[in-house]
Amino acid sequence: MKKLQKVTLTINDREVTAKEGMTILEAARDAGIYIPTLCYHEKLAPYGACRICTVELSRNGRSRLVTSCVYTVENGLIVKTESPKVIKVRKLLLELMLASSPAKAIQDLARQYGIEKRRFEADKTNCILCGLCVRYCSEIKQANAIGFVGRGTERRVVFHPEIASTVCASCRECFSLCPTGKLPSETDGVCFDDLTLDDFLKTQQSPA
Amino acid sequence: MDFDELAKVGSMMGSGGMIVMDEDDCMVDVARYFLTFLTEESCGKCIPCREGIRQMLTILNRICEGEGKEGDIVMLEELSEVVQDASLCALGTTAPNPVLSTIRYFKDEYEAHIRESRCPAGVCKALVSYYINPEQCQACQICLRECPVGAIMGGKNIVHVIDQDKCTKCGTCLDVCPIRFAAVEKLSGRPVPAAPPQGTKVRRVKKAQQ
Amino acid sequence: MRLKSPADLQEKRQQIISLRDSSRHCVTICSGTACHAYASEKTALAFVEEIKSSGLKDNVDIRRTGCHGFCERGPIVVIFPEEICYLGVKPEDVSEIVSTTLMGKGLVDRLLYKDSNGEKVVHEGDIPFYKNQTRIVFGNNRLIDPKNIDDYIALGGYDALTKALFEMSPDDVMEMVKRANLRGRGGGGFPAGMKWETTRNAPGKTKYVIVNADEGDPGAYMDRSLLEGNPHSVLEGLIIGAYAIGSHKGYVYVRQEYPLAIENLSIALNQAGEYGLLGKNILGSRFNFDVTVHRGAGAFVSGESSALMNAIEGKVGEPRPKYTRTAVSGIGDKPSNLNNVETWANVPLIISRGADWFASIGTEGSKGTKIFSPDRWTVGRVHT
Amino acid sequence: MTKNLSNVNQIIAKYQGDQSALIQMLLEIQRENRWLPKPVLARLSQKLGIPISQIYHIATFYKAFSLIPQGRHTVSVCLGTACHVRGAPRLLDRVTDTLKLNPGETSVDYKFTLKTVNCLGCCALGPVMVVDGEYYGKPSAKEIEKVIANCD
Repeated sequence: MKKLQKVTLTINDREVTAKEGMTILEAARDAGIYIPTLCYHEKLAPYGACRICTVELSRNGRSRLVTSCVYTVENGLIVKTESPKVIKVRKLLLELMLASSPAKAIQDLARQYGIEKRRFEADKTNCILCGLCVRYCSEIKQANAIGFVGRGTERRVVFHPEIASTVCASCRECFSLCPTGKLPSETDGVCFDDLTLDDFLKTQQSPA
Repeated sequence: MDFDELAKVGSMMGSGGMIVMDEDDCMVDVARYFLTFLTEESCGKCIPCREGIRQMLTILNRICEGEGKEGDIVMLEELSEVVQDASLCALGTTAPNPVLSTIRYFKDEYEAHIRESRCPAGVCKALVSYYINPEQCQACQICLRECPVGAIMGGKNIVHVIDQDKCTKCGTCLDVCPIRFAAVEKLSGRPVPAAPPQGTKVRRVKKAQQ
Repeated sequence: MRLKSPADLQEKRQQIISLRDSSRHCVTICSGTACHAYASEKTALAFVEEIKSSGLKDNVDIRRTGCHGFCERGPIVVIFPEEICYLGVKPEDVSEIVSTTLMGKGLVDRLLYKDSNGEKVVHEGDIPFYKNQTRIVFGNNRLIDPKNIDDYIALGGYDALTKALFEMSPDDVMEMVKRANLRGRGGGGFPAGMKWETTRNAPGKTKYVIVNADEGDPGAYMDRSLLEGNPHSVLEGLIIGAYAIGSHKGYVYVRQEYPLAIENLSIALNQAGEYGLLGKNILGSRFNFDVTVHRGAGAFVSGESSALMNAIEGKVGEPRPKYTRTAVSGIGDKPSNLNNVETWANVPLIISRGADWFASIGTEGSKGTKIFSPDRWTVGRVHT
Repeated sequence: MTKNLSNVNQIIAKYQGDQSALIQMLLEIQRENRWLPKPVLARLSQKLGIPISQIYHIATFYKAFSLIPQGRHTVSVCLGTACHVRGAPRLLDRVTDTLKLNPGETSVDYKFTLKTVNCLGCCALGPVMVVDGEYYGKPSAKEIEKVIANCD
């Protein structure tokens, strides 16, 4: 295995060294620099859904916003984790999440970024669709008892009864990952109170 | 017209679909049309696109329904910036283009909708009403027959009147009213004049005058 | 009838052309989707009947072609060799056309194009809609029955592939496409040559080339008309690109809402395979290349390159979060070069007529031509 | 129901059980049965070794698939940009009234399914309605009723 080269980059005007292939998020955390995350989990593949870990890159004069959980480190990269543009993105993302999931963790982050107004309304699913539960159950447990259904604003997470009924009772490891607490507060462990797979299928194309 | 010139005016070559529109097309409605399409086609994975476009569409729907508020345009621009900057793929990053370019080139139409509940192109149903001009109506009864919801009252030699509550603004009466009479008018941004009293006789317009 | 060498291809072309008498009448009926929607098939069947009943069966050919471009005035019928263009031809007009134009030498005036001051236009090329267009990619549609590879070969089809495989190295092909500055027709206009080079230089032996025919954006149907009308031009471009990049496996991702494009493409793939222009040892060049058609299932976002590759892997067509380009890590994380239908269709033209010819067309920054699907010629505000 | 399961095996065999052909197999099953019955999805998951959660995500992601039987007749209204500015919303209202269905819905007797599509490629005909593959350009209210009526 080729020995991993050292990579040096600058984060918030501090020089940071990291190993080739690491992401900006990992390099920042190793250097004790805080970047918020919601859909990130070190044991899971980077997913890039919540975008809250967005940082600003600048390279020879051009700046660009990327998600630090996915972007791999490069020599000479200049990273800002709290630039005005980054803060603007995070504030609006949190406001958008609050519309459907006013859970504690989201409210704490919102307060941290000084958000007071609630300008948006959406159906209260109490789920930001970060996919931590789905991906943990698939990548780590290989059980696939829970999964996504639907597309766009109709996208939801549902348990699949025929699997969940056999594996979930003795597992429930995904419960601790849920940022909004929908797991465990809204399930008996085998399906969600507000939405089962069959409920979802009925909403899709119900006969007139 | 090439890749770079189109980029300069805030558009893009895209696949090359080109639609020529005119004053009968409402630019706010066109922006709403694209966002409806994008809300349906967003995969829903990342928050700026799924939630951002949904909120932009809610605002545009309000504007087209005549419930636009001051600050809606600023809000659309604020949402557009984050959807463009933070979305995971090109669907999200290009989704705000129709909104930003229609605001940039046709802001007057947005303001007409918001401030005067007026749709200059006469497209947004909530802001349009159909009215039969008593001076022109020759009681030919075509509109009365064709109206799918029976919202038009009148009879032989009686000036026809549209019942504004029943009217679904489908526009059939405007289509079928004979050109030489052109009695049906589409109004936007101003109240519908009071209907003439029941049973007003038609004012015969001499053949020569027509 | 397998062609084992370039010479076989030339011989086949001579054989096809010798069987065709260009002075013979050929009734061309546009059968692209728009004309099809105008019931062009009924018009075509009326021609078959009328020609049989008036005893002309042995000296008049009928050819159902792809889209001619002037969909507004379909069904379009062009009679060769005189190139007489009749518009809006209904089945009931057919007997008059056969008697007046095919048997007599006259014209059916009412079906001719009339320009703004009432002047009649006989030849399709003189109609203002076509006149000031440079139709290098789309122009052959009217001469080709998409279900018949011989029509494409008769026009010089697969000569560019022969030139690439036998007279040029992969580098030569790559350089020529780069020098022509062919920019991607899918939307962003990224230089195709650069993307090819990235794919070829990316580590890993297995590489893929992909035709993106998802075309989901509302109001766009040029890829459809091209794939339906001239599938071989796209296929030839794909094989040339594969040769330059060093790929032996191609995919064509077509939305399932384009059944006619899928049908004509599948026929083209079979015919190319039978002729030895696809598959093992193409034309005896020892270059192998295969193509699989993958039907989309109704998701505009799956036209995004990383989402499209997820779909080809059988997964949900959602975009990938990674910043590494699909040219480096695409299908199965292998280097995969994706280009739009129209981009690939330009490649044979560049190879056969050269980069300078291609660069002489278009503007400073955007070379070659772009097919548009415009609509509604009411002059007014142009919404960009 | 057994008919559905038997032709699933044929379809799986046709694609040599290749996992990456899942979407192609679902398209064929949808075309033959006009919907994706649950037992068929379970069989696919088991035979191909693909988690049922992934199959349901695909089956509910793509517009071509339906998890309830589709009507015998499919009525589509094009909502492409050109048709939109040519009056597609009004056409859709008329069709919705005639069929008493909203887009995406199937009639209770499974006779009709109303769909909206984007750009069928014949914008010059717009606004366009398609019934079982037959195209109708700028249909009047009467024409719509006539076409719907003589669908048996």
